[in-house]
Amino acid sequence: MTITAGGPTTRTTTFREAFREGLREALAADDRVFLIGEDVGRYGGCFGVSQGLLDEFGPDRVQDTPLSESAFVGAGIGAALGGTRPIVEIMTVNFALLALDQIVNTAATLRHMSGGQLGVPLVIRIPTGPGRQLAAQHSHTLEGWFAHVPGLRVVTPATVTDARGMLATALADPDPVLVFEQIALYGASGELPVAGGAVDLDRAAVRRPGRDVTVVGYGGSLAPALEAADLLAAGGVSAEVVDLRTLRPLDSATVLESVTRTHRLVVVDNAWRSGGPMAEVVARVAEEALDELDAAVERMGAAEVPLPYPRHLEEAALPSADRIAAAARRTLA
Amino acid sequence: MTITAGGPTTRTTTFREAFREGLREALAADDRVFLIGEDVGRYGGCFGVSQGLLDEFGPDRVQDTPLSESAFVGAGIGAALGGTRPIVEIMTVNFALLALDQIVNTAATLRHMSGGQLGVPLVIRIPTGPGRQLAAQHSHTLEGWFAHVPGLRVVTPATVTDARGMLATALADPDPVLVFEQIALYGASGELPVAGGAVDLDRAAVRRPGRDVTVVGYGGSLAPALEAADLLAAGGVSAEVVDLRTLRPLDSATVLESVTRTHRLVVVDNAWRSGGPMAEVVARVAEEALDELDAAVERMGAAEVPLPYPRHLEEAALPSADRIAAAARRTLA
Amino acid sequence: MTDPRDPLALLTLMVRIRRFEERCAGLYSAGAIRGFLHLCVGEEAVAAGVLAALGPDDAVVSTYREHGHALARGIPMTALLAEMFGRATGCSRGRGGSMHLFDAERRFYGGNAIVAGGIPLATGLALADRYRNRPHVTACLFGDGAVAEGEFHESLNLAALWRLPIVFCCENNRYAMGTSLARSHAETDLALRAGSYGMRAWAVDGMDAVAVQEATALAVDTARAGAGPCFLELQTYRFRAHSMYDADRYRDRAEIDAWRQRDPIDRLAATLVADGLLDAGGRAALEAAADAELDAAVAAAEAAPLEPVADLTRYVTTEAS
Amino acid sequence: MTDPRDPLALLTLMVRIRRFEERCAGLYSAGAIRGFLHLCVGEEAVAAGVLAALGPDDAVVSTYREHGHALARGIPMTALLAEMFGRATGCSRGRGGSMHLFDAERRFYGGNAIVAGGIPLATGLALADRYRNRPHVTACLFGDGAVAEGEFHESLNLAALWRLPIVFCCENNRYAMGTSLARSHAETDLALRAGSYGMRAWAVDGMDAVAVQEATALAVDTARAGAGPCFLELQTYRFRAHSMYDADRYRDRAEIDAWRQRDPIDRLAATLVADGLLDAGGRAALEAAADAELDAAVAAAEAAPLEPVADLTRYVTTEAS
Ligand SMILES: Cc1ncc(C[n+]2csc(CCOP(=O)(O)OP(=O)(O)O)c2C)c(N)n1
Ligand SMILES: Cc1ncc(C[n+]2csc(CCOP(=O)(O)OP(=O)(O)O)c2C)c(N)n1
Ligand SMILES: [Mg+2]
Ligand SMILES: [Mg+2]
Repeated sequence: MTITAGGPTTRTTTFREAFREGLREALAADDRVFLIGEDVGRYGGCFGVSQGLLDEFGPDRVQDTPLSESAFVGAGIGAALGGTRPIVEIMTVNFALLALDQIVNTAATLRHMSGGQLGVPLVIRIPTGPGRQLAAQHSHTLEGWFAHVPGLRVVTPATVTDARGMLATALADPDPVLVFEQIALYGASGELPVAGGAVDLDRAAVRRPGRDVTVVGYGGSLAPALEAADLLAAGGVSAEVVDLRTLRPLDSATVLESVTRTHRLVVVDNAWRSGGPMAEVVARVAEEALDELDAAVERMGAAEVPLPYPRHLEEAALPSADRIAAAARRTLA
Repeated sequence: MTITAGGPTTRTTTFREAFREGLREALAADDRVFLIGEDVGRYGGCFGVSQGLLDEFGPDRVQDTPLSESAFVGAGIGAALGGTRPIVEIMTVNFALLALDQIVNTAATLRHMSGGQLGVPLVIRIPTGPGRQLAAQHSHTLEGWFAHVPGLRVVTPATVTDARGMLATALADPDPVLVFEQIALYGASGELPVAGGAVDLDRAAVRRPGRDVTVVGYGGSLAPALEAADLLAAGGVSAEVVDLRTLRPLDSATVLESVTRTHRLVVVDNAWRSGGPMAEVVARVAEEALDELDAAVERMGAAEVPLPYPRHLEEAALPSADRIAAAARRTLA
Repeated sequence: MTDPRDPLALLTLMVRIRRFEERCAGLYSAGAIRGFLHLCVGEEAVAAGVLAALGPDDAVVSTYREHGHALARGIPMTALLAEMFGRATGCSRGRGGSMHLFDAERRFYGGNAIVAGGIPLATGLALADRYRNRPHVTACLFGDGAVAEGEFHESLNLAALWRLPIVFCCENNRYAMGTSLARSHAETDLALRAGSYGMRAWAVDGMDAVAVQEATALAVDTARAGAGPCFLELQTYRFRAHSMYDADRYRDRAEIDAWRQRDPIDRLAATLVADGLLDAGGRAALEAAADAELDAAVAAAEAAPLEPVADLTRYVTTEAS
Repeated sequence: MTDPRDPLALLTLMVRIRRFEERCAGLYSAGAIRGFLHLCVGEEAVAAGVLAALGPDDAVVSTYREHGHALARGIPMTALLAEMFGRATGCSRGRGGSMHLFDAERRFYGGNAIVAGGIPLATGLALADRYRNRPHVTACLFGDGAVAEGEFHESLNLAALWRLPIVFCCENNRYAMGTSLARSHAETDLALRAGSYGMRAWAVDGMDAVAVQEATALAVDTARAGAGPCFLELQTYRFRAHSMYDADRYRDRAEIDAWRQRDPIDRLAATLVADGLLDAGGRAALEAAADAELDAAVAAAEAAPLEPVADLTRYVTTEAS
């Protein structure tokens, strides 16, 4: 807790608690809102996020589903059409592959196919990402796929403030919003403003200002990017760290503005390097600010391998603060 | 047919026929090979590609399936593990979303998860792409998604020679290969070498050499790129056209080599611009050949809209030869 | 919508649907309609009977073979034809085409070109009505082919488990494109399969509009009363090919002819004549009226404007106002 | 593999599985095993009985709760523990971990962490055997939760339609994580549901290894004879939580205790003692033997090397030789 003269302005909380507070507030604020998904109720959520909400709000508002990803995501879409505000949890992004038809062919297209008559005010929460030795079928980073699809909004909270506040903003959106929650961050803590609430979803954020090089991350890659900035600072290099926050629509303006000052760019995510979301960030810079770049772009992502189970290999497969710092130094060499 | 002194060396054929010849040859050459999918048999294939093959090879070799994309793609994976060489057709890429779990969570991971013990020598044919006014649930361009996934190979025939020859090479691959067939090209014709056969899948191809600007396309964007090169030539601009052919593994060397000569780059596909496969091509150039670029990269893709039905809007949503040529001229301005 | 005791209204509707579909076939050959076009000629009794059993606040979810459903729901011919011509006045502003007819006012939620893709959606509409304590029922239409899809199975379980107010209406026309029922399904008794989810499920003569309406009314009442979903296997046949692309090489002439003997329009017309409710020239008059309606609708649709290209990327997400 | 008339072998196997699982729990708490860990304590009769009914050329497809299946298939404890320790000598070279145990030689095709994800795969293995005219059968193991997934439904239809040589073995332990059968399934008679695909399907006491073996043998014979797939609902219970993360807040103590009364090891041991096939110290001796085997296996696995980091990206696609 940070104490200032006027009383505490922030308190320390975990991502898990921050997400839960967001859910609790949403359920309390609007009776059209309900939460459905596998084991969100009785079990308390696979990762404990919704623990206690069933008792608090009852089984109509917090509803366990069978193992039927396509049906319950589709049911969320239909329920959204029907005037409610469902929050659907897909337990892990790999299982979202079973619901992609509904998300891409239906949720993302209905407004357009109906000529603007229909809208799908649906929020889908998707725990995602590597880092817990869950191996090749539970560690994917696929938010970039969803960010490719017109009609969807994709947000990726990387701070407890965003974890706490993005849900309210997402629920206010008349279109489908996917919230990707980093599994590896649930237990991590951060400082939450006591006066927290909805946050904007439109802009990337400069999480650390700097002069020499721009490091872009989001979700699971923000923390190592910030750590890399510390390492760099120790060596006299001032890195600016940008958190994309929302992958679609992508706020490339903030990135471009930063690059225009630093002239050097390192991008980092946990997706496989080829075709990952950072390719888009780099492409936009190459289109719109090529002349600003004084060095080749450095791009870091996961090694091109289905994630292996053992810790030493999983760690080697993912970007680390060390390697990010080294990449930043290469742009300055 | 092109007649030379020694007799005809090429003959004119449609993509549909070229694909069918590839299938016929594969079925004739190896009795482990069979074709399954919705309506590939009795109906002759939704787009007529497998017409006649049921009669020729019988129902064990050409097998209709129920509407069960996940099951029959997964069955193809299992059958490949079991020592056969299945060719699975998914009628249109949008329906492949229903089978993504099997493709991404299983086919792409089995070799790795088993520590190299197992392999999945499976070929999946996927008709894809816009251009026939099939609207927002039948016109997607998603090969870039698959190209993101380690463990898969993704090929995109854009000439009748590749349409005819890629299947044999794909079947020889001990790992899963996805062949994306452009629906809009099935009826188009091209010149096929009489002595056609397996083609390499490892290298991109320079389809038209040029000096002033590199235009990169593949699959459905190759034809407009070549047409654009004609338009440019009329104006005295010499464009080099590169056909990627294989999206994973991506042969960026051929692109880089071309850019090193032309110093200008236009990339074109039919995918939505943000996060499409061309972002990766641009990112690689920005990483590996930034200094070679004398102008901002021009990237063209589909408008960020689920494809609308009416012809005038569908056309406006997609890159055209005119607009590609204009983009190329901008790099030279 | 139709009075339960108004078979003449059912006949009128079926004639309108038949004439509409036949006009569409011609317009497609002429190049005025493009993309994929799936007609429901032969299956009119299902469209007329099912939709007649619904109230205006009930919801409808359909497939790409949905012209009949859309007409039966009351969407004007002009709006449908303008849609297929890609005009701004179309029921989906021309963006959807034949496979994506929508009408939010009439709770007609499409028009879905993914086989079985509408079933989860329909389940969700029913969930919303139950959640909001509204006494509405959702009618979800799909084909026999959809019964093989996982989305069908997951949705039926969910709907039965949660006792949602939904009626699953399977238009069993015995073929999924070129694949017959017996080559798609290990168990071809589709009602039996739905019954394995513990819901009421039965087969209905889908060539008899009155029977379809009665069965649907019973199912809708059951669902509305809170007794959970029902499943209707509506046994019918398409007289034409799957789509305008289809050469129809996979069906026997004799089979088609046998089903044509059971033409739902001929049958109901004969009954009405026998009952003295339709006179000799009655059917021809209905057809003439439908044709006149069609002539006017085609003309209006043809005269309608296209959406401006400048609006290409509209209706993707909500526009800031 | 086990002689059909060798209940002592079944008991020995079940004891080995039980001791193995309990050792794993300890190793997990100690941090030696990581990731997700799902134990099958209580369900040993299913593993022992099903696998005992297969021949060496038959194929097995399993889930993330597969240690028992792997042991019953004959994979050595060392290879399994080394896998969970992430060692190069593991049965998947350490790449897979607890959820991804593989052994190609033994036709043990994993170890799948997607619920129902292995079912299409198993169907394909059976298809390949049929296509190649090999007299093998595939046993496909999955849980009750998987029965709600579309992939289950699509695969059962396909297998029944094509009369494939496959036995679907549903380990019905009454819970999918924290969701009980009745909160997952509108119809909780799972054999009845499988029967709706026109395949032989019946329920079996999954706490009785001999009964499981006999039922599986019958099903395997049926499938091998070309009479199509069978479905076995093996009624069992897990005595421990879903995974090591699970606080098990959703089950009644009384329910757990009641099922513990039916412990498959206790029951078979009692029968064997009554039949004079096991003496008073017999079970303790089996446990001691299992513990000794485990001690050696843990030591060997701990001593085994890790894969070098330089090999990180190997085994993704075939390496050029
Ligand atoms: C998921 C999916 N797979 C395949 C198709 C291609 N397709 C369109 S209609 C159709 C047949 C569907 O048959 P059925 O459900 O019986 O409806 P019918 O056309 O007979 O009315 C197929 C295979 C599709 N649109 N969606
Ligand atoms: C497709 C999918 N959805 C969700 C999960 C998360 N999950 C893992 S195990 C499990 C429960 C499965 O229950 P059941 O099939 O009965 O098997 P059991 O664990 O009881 O052996 C769930 C929900 C998953 N792994 N895959
Ligand atoms: Mg049909
Ligand atoms: Mg279970």
